[in-house]
Amino acid sequence: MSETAIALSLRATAGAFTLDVAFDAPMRGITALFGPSGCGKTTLLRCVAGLQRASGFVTVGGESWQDDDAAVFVPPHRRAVGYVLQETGLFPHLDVRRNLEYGYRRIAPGDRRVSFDEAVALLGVDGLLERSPTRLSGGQRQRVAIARALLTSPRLLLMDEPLASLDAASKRDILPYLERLHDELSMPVFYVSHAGDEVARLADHLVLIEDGGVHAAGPFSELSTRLDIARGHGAEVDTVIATRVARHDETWHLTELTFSGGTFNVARNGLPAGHPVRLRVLARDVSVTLDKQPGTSILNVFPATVDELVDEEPGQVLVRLDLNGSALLARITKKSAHSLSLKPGMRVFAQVKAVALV
Amino acid sequence: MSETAIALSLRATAGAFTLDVAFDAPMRGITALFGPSGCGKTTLLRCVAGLQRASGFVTVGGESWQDDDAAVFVPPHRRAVGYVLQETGLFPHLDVRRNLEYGYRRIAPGDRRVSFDEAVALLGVDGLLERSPTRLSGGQRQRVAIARALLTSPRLLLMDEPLASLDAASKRDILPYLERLHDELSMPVFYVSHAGDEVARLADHLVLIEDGGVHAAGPFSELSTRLDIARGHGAEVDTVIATRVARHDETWHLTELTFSGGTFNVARNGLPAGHPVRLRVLARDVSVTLDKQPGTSILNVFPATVDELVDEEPGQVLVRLDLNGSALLARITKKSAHSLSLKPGMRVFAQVKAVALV
Amino acid sequence: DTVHAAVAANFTGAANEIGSAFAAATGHEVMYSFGATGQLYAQITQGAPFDVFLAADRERPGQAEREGYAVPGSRFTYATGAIVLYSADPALVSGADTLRRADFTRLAIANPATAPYGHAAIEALKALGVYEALAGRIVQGNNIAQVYQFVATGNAELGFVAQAQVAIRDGGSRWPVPSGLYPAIAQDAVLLNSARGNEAARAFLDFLRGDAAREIKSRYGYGPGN
Amino acid sequence: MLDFTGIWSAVRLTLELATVTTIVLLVIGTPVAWWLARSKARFKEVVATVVALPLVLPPTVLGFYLLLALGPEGPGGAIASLFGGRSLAFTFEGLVIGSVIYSMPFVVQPIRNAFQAIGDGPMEIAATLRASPLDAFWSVAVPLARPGFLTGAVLGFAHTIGEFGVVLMIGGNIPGETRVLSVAIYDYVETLQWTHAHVLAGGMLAFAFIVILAVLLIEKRIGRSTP
Amino acid sequence: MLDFTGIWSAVRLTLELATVTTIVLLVIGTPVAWWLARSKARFKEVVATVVALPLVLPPTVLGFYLLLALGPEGPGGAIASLFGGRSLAFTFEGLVIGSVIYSMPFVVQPIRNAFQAIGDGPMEIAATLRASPLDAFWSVAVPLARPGFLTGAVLGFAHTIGEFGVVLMIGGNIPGETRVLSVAIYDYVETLQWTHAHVLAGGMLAFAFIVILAVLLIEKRIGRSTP
Ligand SMILES: Nc1ncnc2c1ncn2[C@@H]1O[C@H](COP(=O)(O)OP(=O)(O)OP(=O)(O)O)[C@@H](O)[C@H]1O
Ligand SMILES: Nc1ncnc2c1ncn2[C@@H]1O[C@H](COP(=O)(O)OP(=O)(O)OP(=O)(O)O)[C@@H](O)[C@H]1O
Ligand SMILES: [Mg+2]
Ligand SMILES: [Mg+2]
Repeated sequence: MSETAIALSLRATAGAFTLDVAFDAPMRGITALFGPSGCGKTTLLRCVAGLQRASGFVTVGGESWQDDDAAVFVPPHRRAVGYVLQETGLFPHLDVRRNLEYGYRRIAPGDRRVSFDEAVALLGVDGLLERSPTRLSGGQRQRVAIARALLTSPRLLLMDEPLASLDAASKRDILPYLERLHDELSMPVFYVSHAGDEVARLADHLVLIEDGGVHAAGPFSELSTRLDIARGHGAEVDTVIATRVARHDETWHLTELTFSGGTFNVARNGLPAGHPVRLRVLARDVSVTLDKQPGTSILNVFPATVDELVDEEPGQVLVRLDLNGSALLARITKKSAHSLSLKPGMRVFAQVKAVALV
Repeated sequence: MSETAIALSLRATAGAFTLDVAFDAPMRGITALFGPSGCGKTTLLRCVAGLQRASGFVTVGGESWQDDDAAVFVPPHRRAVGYVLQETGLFPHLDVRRNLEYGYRRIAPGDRRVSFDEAVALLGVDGLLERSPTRLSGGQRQRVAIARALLTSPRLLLMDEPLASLDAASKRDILPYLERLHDELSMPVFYVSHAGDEVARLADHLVLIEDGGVHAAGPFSELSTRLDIARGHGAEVDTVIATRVARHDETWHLTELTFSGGTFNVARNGLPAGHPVRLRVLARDVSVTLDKQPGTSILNVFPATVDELVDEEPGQVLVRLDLNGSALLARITKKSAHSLSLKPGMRVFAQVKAVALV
Repeated sequence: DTVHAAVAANFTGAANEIGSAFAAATGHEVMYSFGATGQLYAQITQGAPFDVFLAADRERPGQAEREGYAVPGSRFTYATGAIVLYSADPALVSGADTLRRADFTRLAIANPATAPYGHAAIEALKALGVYEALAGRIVQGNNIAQVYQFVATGNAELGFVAQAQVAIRDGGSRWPVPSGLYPAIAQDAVLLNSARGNEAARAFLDFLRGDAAREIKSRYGYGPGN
Repeated sequence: MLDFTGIWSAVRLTLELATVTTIVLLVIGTPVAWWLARSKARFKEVVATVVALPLVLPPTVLGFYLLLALGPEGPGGAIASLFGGRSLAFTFEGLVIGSVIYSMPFVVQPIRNAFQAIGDGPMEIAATLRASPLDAFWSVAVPLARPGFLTGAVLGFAHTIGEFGVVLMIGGNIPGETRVLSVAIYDYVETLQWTHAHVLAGGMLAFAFIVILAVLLIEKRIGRSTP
Repeated sequence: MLDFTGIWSAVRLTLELATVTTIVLLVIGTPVAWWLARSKARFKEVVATVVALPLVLPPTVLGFYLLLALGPEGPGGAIASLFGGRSLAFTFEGLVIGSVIYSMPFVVQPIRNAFQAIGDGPMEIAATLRASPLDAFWSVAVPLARPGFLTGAVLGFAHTIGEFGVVLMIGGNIPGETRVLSVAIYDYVETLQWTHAHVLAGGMLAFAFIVILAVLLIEKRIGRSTP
């Protein structure tokens, strides 16, 4: 339990439901809490924020927020959390500006790491500052709530489906900002979401919750290629690959990213050479060919070795490929697997149609 | 304005915001309302339900709910709408069962087209019936709200992001039921969602709203291949293709679906031969090759003619292909388009890696 | 100096006029606190800053004297009240036969438990032999002022009011009840302990007994006392 | 010595008066409170003020004006004459009218606040679930406003029991008809029979304590069982 | 003839008493209401009942007991002796104490209801925004409970103006010191100077009407400008 880790073990009961979880999470990056409706995600966040009593302990970056053995229980308002609730709880008696200022003004100026104007501009609430929260649309309320939580410059940000009622364009604006938060401010985030793409894009660490308990927890890259979990947790099966920027191709607006298995061509980004980039590849976007094929629009083709084949829903096969040390999952039909006679150890080519930068 | 159509023209003002919309929608199927946060989707639904006054008219299947010229304004409780709100408004003084029964009991038994037990089972709220709504998780509340609205057997169902806080598994259960609603009960739905996949799966009809006005409205298949709209509306670009079941391949658990351009192999379904099936193909899942290639795991390959190429975000090209009369969009890199020398009129092959049944 | 007098509410009118005359005659001021006799007595027991106590009966001043709140021997009767059968209807009251005819629904009297005027009214009814017959038609006012309100507003057709209330008013019909029909309504005054050495207070009590006060009292329908 | 039969009839009368008054207050006060909570009329705060106004008059003074209103020359007399009476004063009905006017603000205000706190949401949802406005009022607004009703009922009930000036003024203290407990206690205080006053006041307090506590606890239990 | 200087001092005294009493009621009533709204203590309904209880006693009877409590032999006398007095009765302070006790339920109940209607949500959110419980109480609970405070203040103010039995009993009707307007009107009614009573009562109603209406309208405007 180092200074750079969040560690918790909590046990709470509400009616017939029991939450009983224990896991560690890194002090940097985004930890996604994933699990079906009613499994206890909100309850967990509430216990971490200190709003609901549980037995156990919570330590955040060396600071103890709760420790029953030492009779420590830091009251909620002394915990440096930012909490974006599932149902936005804006104060109806304050206008948007005063809602935003509510937490902001309670932070000593020296401790503020998020600027008011920046948060307001980024979440697109500049035009709404004088409005009453009762006169906002659902998505507008949610953006205000996110900005309000950020403005308390928390040491830990708890987000309960914060982007659920946002349109794709708003999400596109907000997600990179959340990523920067953990890059620049090292503000760790516990992030509850049902949207697989959001989680894949954001999560560094994954906690799978089921029925009040932790089903699995660990770094995203590890968990997401564990076939048993990938199949079970209901989201899209995918692989996340860590790459680095090699060079930019100005003519075709592409950027080349290298990893152990070769080079990815992706839409050009402005990152300096050597900068790390994570790619998310959905298993269904990967096809397998026996030979390297000419005359195709698919740019990203890699030599690979078949590692393992697992039957999926009738008619589907999940193939784990080894790209010179990097794992990659491909989902293909059983018929294709049969007609290509795929077997572990076989040399093939992996064609990747689409990737997402995460 | 036939008996089988919903027609409306509404103009309302709230603060600085003006809603001014007019469109027709079919009396069968799901009409998706799509647009950025704050564009007026909720306001529109409220006006249709009669909760907010607007000027204009609303006609649903030959029944006039509002017509300013004829001084008709049917009060909300006489309009056979079911309304699932953006923020679930369960009655806190009633337990879940009584919440569900609230609307159900106000419908004459003869007019009930949705059975209590069926709705309860389908939405997975059987275990929650004796609970107070204050003791439910966010997703549980939302499922109860959906069941409650369905149980009024409405002539028109208004759903404001009803699935936003549901996990993938719950969605997988509920979506088919919503589809059946319009098949079996011919209960048209106005459906607000920001999730492109939900919309694509469900929508028969699309209304794109921007800044209080209708940007475009029409059948989903038409709108979704109009490149200007596809590029503008922020969702994934895709094509929907109407096919019919040809035969089932028991060995490989596949079903063959025919359309003008050839045969799709998809995961086996239980539909009888000849049954219509809609497929959604994301543009990014389509690759283009010059020759038909052997030894690939991709099953669905079709001869095609290049129709049109449109530049997209730097480095990307959207290609409209003609598959013997059916349109199909492919998104590829500019580099690929160049290296394959793609031009309108050229004969190529379209490889479709993944399809979704919708 | 200022004399602080606790005065039974029924004496308010006369007291105000006597106060002015007292001030003119002696240069002392008098300040009144009006109230119900029982209430004033309770206040005296709790240290109210009163110098003299002008009650509506004899019992409370006597009790004050006995229990040591008042200067022994300072008590005297400053006025005697009389009751009048009164109606706002000019034709209703002619005499005792009005009661015997019983051509009315409500007869108002003051609460006999708390007000001497009410007790007197009951005694008069008994003396006239009509009490049993009329008992069911009696309504009680909490004090003599309320009785007058009941009658003046016509809610009760007639009632036993104080001579002091109707003496300075015209109209209606009235029958002064012969004094033999009820026990005298003597109102006693007493000097309170705290004012033992208060010259102004003694002067006020003297003035209250004097001729100038007697004239005012008689105009307000009170007998002179002693 | 305590006059037990007299006291018993005073107790009975007091309970009857407080109960009937509370019921009438709820019946009249609820629509008034609803209107005050919902109406957009400009003059509604004027009405709200008028409802609160009887409070500022001393009870005996208010009683005096009620006496005029209930009497033969006022509207009360006109009503009474329909039933062959002269005046509504000195009747149980008159007491109820007086108590209702005097305690109205204690009932209307809390219920109004409770209705306002509900907001538009639940009523709108009820409408989309096919409940007519009246139906929704009963099935949604009233249950949700329960704390307001409870407060209104407790304050109205307690105030009517203790309320005294008005009752004294228009009641006429007729044993068995309009002589309520508060008047009886008052008599004992006035006649310096303090021990009797203590006994009665203590009994009254104990009784009221039990009634109010029971109401509060029962409501709490109901509040728990119907979530 | 109307005694203008006497009336003026009665008006001044009445306003002072009503204002001071209302302020004291809000200051004392708010924590009590908060405790009643939030505490999980079993006996809290007992406390709620006790708060409502003074209501059931007739004002003069309550006044009588207050007189005993404030007098030389009661706790009030003990307190008074600290400041060199004999009794808290017959003083302005005594009037305030009596009025506060008598009007307490009208203030506590509406504020309690308003606090309860807020629920846990806003207070929890305030805590996550780093507001201490006291801070959140002032910055969230109190503003959100504004309708309850308003009702409590209006009822408390109006009831103190009209309240009379208690004041008469523990005040002693001393001109310029404890003789408030309601007592002055009472005197006029008692001495059959009805015209004077009408004038004063009319003036009092008009004045109270203006004050209460102004408060309601100002609060409405505030309610609109701070959303
Ligand atoms: N009462 C009101 N007064 C003034 N403006 C309002 C009011 N209610 C909503 N608005 C504004 O009207 C616009 C449309 O709101 P609406 O709730 O219909 O948006 P929406 O399309 O449902 O958005 P979202 O996807 O975020 O829920 C928004 O810009 C909102 O700020
Ligand atoms: N006050 C309560 N009393 C009893 N049970 C409760 C209470 N609050 C929540 N629960 C139950 O506890 C479980 C966990 O609830 P929680 O809100 O943590 O779920 P969740 O994972 O956030 O779900 P969702 O994704 O639907 O929001 C649920 O089954 C819920 O019904
Ligand atoms: Mg949740
Ligand atoms: Mg909306």
